[in-house]
Amino acid sequence: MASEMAHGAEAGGLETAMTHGSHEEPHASSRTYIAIALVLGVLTALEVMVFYVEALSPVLVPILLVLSTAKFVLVVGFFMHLKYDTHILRGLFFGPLAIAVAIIVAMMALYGYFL
Amino acid sequence: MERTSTGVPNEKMLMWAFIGSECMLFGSLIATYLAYRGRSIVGPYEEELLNIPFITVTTFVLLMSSLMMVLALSAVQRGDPRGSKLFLLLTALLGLVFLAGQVFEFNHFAHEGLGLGRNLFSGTFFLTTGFHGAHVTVGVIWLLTLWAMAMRGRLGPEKSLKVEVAGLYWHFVDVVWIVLFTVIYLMSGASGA
Amino acid sequence: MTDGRPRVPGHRRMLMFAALAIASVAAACGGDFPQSSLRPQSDVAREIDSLFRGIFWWAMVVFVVVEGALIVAIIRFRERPGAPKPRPVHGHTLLEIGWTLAPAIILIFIGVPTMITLWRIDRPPERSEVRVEVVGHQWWWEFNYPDLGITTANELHVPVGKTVDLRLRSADVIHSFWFPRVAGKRDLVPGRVNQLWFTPDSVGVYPGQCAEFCGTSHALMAMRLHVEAEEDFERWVEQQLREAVEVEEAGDDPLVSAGRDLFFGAGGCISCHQIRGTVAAGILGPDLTHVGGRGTIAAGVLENTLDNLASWIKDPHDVKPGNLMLDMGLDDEQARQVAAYLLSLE
Amino acid sequence: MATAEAAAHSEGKAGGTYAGGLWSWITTVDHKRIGILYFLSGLFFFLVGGLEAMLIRLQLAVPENTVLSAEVFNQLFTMHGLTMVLFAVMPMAAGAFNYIVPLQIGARDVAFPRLNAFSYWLFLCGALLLNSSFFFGGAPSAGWFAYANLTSSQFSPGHGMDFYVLGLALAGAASIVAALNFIVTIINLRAPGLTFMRLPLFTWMTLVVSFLIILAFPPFTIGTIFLLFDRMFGTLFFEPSGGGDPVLWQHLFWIFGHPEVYILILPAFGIVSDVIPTFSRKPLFGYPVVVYSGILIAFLGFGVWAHHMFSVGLGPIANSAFSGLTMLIAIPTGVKMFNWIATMWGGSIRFRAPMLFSIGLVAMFTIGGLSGVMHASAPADLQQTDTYFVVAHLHYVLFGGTIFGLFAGIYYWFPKVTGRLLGERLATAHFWLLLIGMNLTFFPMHFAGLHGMPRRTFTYPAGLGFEGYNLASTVGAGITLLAMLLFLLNFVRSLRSEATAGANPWEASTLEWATSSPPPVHNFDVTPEVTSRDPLWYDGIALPAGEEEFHMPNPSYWPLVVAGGILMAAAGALVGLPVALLGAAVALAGIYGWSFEPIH
Ligand code: HEA
Ligand code: HEA
Ligand code: HEC
Ligand code: CUA
Ligand SMILES: [Cu+2]
Repeated sequence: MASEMAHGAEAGGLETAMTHGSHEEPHASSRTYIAIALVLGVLTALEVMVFYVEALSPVLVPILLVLSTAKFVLVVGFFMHLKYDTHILRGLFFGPLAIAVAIIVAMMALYGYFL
Repeated sequence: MERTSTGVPNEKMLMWAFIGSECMLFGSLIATYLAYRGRSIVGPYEEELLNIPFITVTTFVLLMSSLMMVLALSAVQRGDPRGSKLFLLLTALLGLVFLAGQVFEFNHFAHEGLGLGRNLFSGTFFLTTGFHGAHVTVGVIWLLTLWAMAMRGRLGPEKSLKVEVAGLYWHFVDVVWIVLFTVIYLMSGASGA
Repeated sequence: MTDGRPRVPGHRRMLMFAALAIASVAAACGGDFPQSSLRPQSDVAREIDSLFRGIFWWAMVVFVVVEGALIVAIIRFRERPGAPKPRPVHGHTLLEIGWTLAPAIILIFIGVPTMITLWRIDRPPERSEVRVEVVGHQWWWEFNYPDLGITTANELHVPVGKTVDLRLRSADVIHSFWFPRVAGKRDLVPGRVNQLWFTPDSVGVYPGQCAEFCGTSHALMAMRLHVEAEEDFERWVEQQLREAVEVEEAGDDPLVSAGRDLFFGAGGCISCHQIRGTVAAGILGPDLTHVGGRGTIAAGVLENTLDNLASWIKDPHDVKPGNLMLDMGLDDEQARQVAAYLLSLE
Repeated sequence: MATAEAAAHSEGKAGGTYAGGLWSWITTVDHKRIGILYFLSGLFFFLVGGLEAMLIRLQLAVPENTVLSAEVFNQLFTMHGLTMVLFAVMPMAAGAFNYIVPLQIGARDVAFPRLNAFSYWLFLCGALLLNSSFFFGGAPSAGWFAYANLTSSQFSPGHGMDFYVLGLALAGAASIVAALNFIVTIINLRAPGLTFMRLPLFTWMTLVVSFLIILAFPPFTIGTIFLLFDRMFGTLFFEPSGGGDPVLWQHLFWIFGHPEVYILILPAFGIVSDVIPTFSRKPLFGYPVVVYSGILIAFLGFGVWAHHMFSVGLGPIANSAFSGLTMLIAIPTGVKMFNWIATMWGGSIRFRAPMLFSIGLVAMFTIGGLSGVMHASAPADLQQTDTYFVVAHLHYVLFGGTIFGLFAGIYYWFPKVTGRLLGERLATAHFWLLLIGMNLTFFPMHFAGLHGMPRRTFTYPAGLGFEGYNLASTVGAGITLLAMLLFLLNFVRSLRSEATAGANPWEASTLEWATSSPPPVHNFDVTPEVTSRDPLWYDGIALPAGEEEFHMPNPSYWPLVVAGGILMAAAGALVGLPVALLGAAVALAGIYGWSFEPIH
């Protein structure tokens, strides 16, 4: 889905791109942004639904993890534009994020979550 | 615009590096929240307090403010002063609505007997969401400053980097809330240790 | 910056007594280092010691190789007049792989014994023969034997050859329980209960000490371990189980009876101390039921003599800065009387 | 080489000279001046920390000494640790980052000059705030890692811990801001052709350390804020009676604390990686390996924190995981050692002061590293933790490693900064005295520790066998002090000597030596183009002809205003809400003044 959207942005051909004196890929169009916002809204609604569905409670956590990760990636990738930016910025964000997540998981282990 | 080795403007790189640092800040808060989940020894407990429908609404508000933010950026880049002003203001206003929701929620909890030092839930909850709220507050002030610049016609396309950097910050604050909303509210049922 | 209290030459004199006491312990069984982790006297301590010695020798190997290479390099390749310009070597893949692998292999030789020992000593003991609950206080130790119904302070008695199983907790801040001769440290953390065990294998008296900074007098939070032959231990248990009055009635020394009156009356001691079999039931300080039978007082800091007891009672902060026992304002004479009474509580 | 022309150029350029006077230092945004400020502040606090250490050693010279009271002693070792780590080593390293890194990458300044000034002033405010506690009822006295719940308002009722929290919050924020600046500077302002794999090792390690700083400090900040709330607003984070876990503090602290020790050592590793090739007249052996091992050390450094907590009782699973991960770090560190020795191998070694200290680092750090591996073995550490064995380990890595590395840097770059060389004879004497002094001070501590001497004890009884070791340590400390006095003498004398060093006195290979000593305000008249890793050795530099347009940033006092406002806000937490609000207002006003001030 993500790649389709990027494609849509190019096809839309809206030249919103701003050049900072350097080569930069085209930004997504307003329409894409609205579409993404819609998806985000839907994912949020799904999350809340899952929360209320009794039958899903055993798999609540995995589902929530998947859904919120999807939201996370959408915002970071499109709104924050990381999908189009240089790999240095991606490293700058995902490196620290990975360490932070690893530490959260380690702390959960230390406080008895996975026993 | 200064020449840079990577082609990425300095300000933008600074913001991304800062966001990396913020990952550890909120990571520590979340780690603590999880470590202490379910360990309060006196009530009121989180299950009794957290109001999912209410917070879903404010979450949605914050998500929409993120949308306004990208629209604002794209308006500034396009050189569309009307759009710039409108969307910047909307972003800030939605942020304010979110904050109002938080103030309301905190007040409500306090009324239910959840003082700051009541139990472990209160401390971890108020500090984690409070830190996020403080970030939103800074963001709102920043956005309003930009809006004021736009109102005085001082925010043309050549200044779009300022808006882009503020936008990165704002979206990150939104992303943090995506995580907090899931971890604190939606996973409250799935108690840990 | 000292809080107005007079500086204490007395403090020094007092410690000398403890020093003498320790020295005598040293002479008895520890050589020159009575508190040394390198003189193990239990299964656990021996295991740690041999693990450490293994690591030590591997470290020596690395040390000799690195320092040796360094010395050879700086001697052989020092600047000499007329020497040709050095060749610009940029690296050597095989060498890099070699000196990555060599340490890795050494680490296996260090890591595997480490894991084996760790999994042996960091789990509950196979047998649990003497159970003791240890409670850390600022700055003294409380020992309860739940199976025997004994409570004492600062001096831990255990029978030789039996596995001692300790449950450690704290009444205030974090302390760390450490008798180097018989086991490594284990912290006493408020809100948690920790476990530590060891099987002492030789009779003797071993000094130990708090090993986590716990406030002003952390340095003076010592203790003693009495590892005793089975019969001696049983005799000690019997003694401890008696209530104090029985012992105390035996003596009617005027000094003692004056001291008793002070202790239960004007001295105010009973607000903090317990003497089983009497009205004294305080819990803030150590149980004094059999304090006369201890070798040391004030957490291993003073040898238990009349003079020392008297100085302690007269001015506890002189001996131990900041400690939580109140100065009850007794004069020299009164302090001696109370001390005499306490010494009678064997 | 290119330098003579560069120097000649700078004469004619507008803005090529510094304004004088105190005000010009206060408002400076020039990376070189800020570097000097950082360094001198660090040196000052090194002396303060050293003085504290001397008092500690005085008290411990003989058993049952009464020179210091227990309360004062406990404050002294706490402040000694904090001062050395955060206010001596870090700022001295930051001084070198500031002065040298822009030169090494051929930049005119850092990416954000005013932010840079702000970092410095905020750091200074933090340092002064913490140290002022001595005059307001006593310094913190719970050790530099300040384990909860000894730090609660119940067990530390004075204001010492409040100063700890606030002072370190400021210093931490300052470090983060500075590190962000350096990340951007190094990634973005490299001269043309200066690819990542051509960066000097010191610049590389600055980059790595900057990442460590921005990632390690936040958990500590969070921990201190929890503590602040516990103390001031009655939260229960570390309060056992309310279900809080004091061990959580230990986790948060050491998630910061362990990477912090690599923050302290990696700059020193960077320095010796530049110094050893220069004085061996050979390029660094295994450059990529040395770079990658530095990155790996930093990365692994985030996964080993609980090796400071082996006695806490985390259980065998956690203990073996942290034990094993810790041991792994020996591998990349060893690789560095071996590559340095290989760099010397086949070289033509000149034993000038920077080289002496670098060799000293290799020799001494190895000892500290090996005792580190002994700690890493969890069961063995149960006997070592919280004894003088740890004190020995930490000083071998910190003194034998970091301080030696920093001195190598001081001797190496002093001519670049001042145009003057430090006297070589005094330098040699300094080196040997320091080497002897530190070994005599810290080697006996291994034995004291293994024989059962706990650390952080204001006194110890005679009869346990500690007397000899402690006396030796104290004598050693005296020798160290003497060595340091020689250094100070040399420093002052050389400052007064004639500037004869020239652009490249050591015939080194990296870019900072391509400009005059001291460099002009704008560093390079023309931005150099680099075509190799050792540009000054193997024809790796090109200076494009012609004039270049550039603007140097204006001086600004706003950074100081903002830092001062933040200091006031922090002090307000102790003094009262009005002060705090006023401080916040000043800071905010400062930020606006700053934002709308023209840069050029
Ligand atoms: C510059 C700072 C610095 C550095 C670089 C290190 C490096 C290391 N440290 Fe150290 N450490 C401290 C500063 C530092 N430390 C401080 C300040 C404390 C005390 C904090 C306090 O409690 O106050 C401490 C405490 C400390 C502890 C806790 C002790 C305790 O309190 O119980 C441990 C435990 O594992 C440890 C381990 C290590 C290890 C394994 C390394 C490794 O990185 C070392 C690796 C290096 C080598 C091993 C040498 C070179 C390698 C070779 C030549 C290859 C071959 C080697 C082998 C095969 C072994 N350190
Ligand atoms: C970079 C870090 C660093 C450095 C360089 C040092 C340097 C020294 N340290 Fe430090 N030390 C620590 C970091 C460091 N230390 C840490 C982190 C702790 C743990 C703290 C804790 O437990 O919380 C510690 C603890 C510590 C202890 C243990 C205290 C205890 O547990 O009770 C001791 C004891 O001897 C000690 C001694 C020394 C000595 C003698 C020096 C000397 O080598 C210092 C030499 C320096 C100088 C001599 C400076 C020059 C001074 C002058 C020229 C004086 C003149 C100046 C004026 C008149 C202003 N240190
Ligand atoms: C405020 C409470 C308090 C009062 C009152 C008090 N004590 Fe104590 N006492 C303590 C504490 C706490 C200790 C442990 C001190 C330490 O070692 O750090 C102690 C220790 C002792 C010890 C050493 C015990 C041992 O086994 O090491 C003796 C003996 C003693 N007290 C006697 C007395 C006498 C006699 C009085 C009355 C004159 C008295 N105490 C009054 C609190 C009190
Ligand atoms: Cu108890 Cu230190
Ligand atoms: Cu560590």
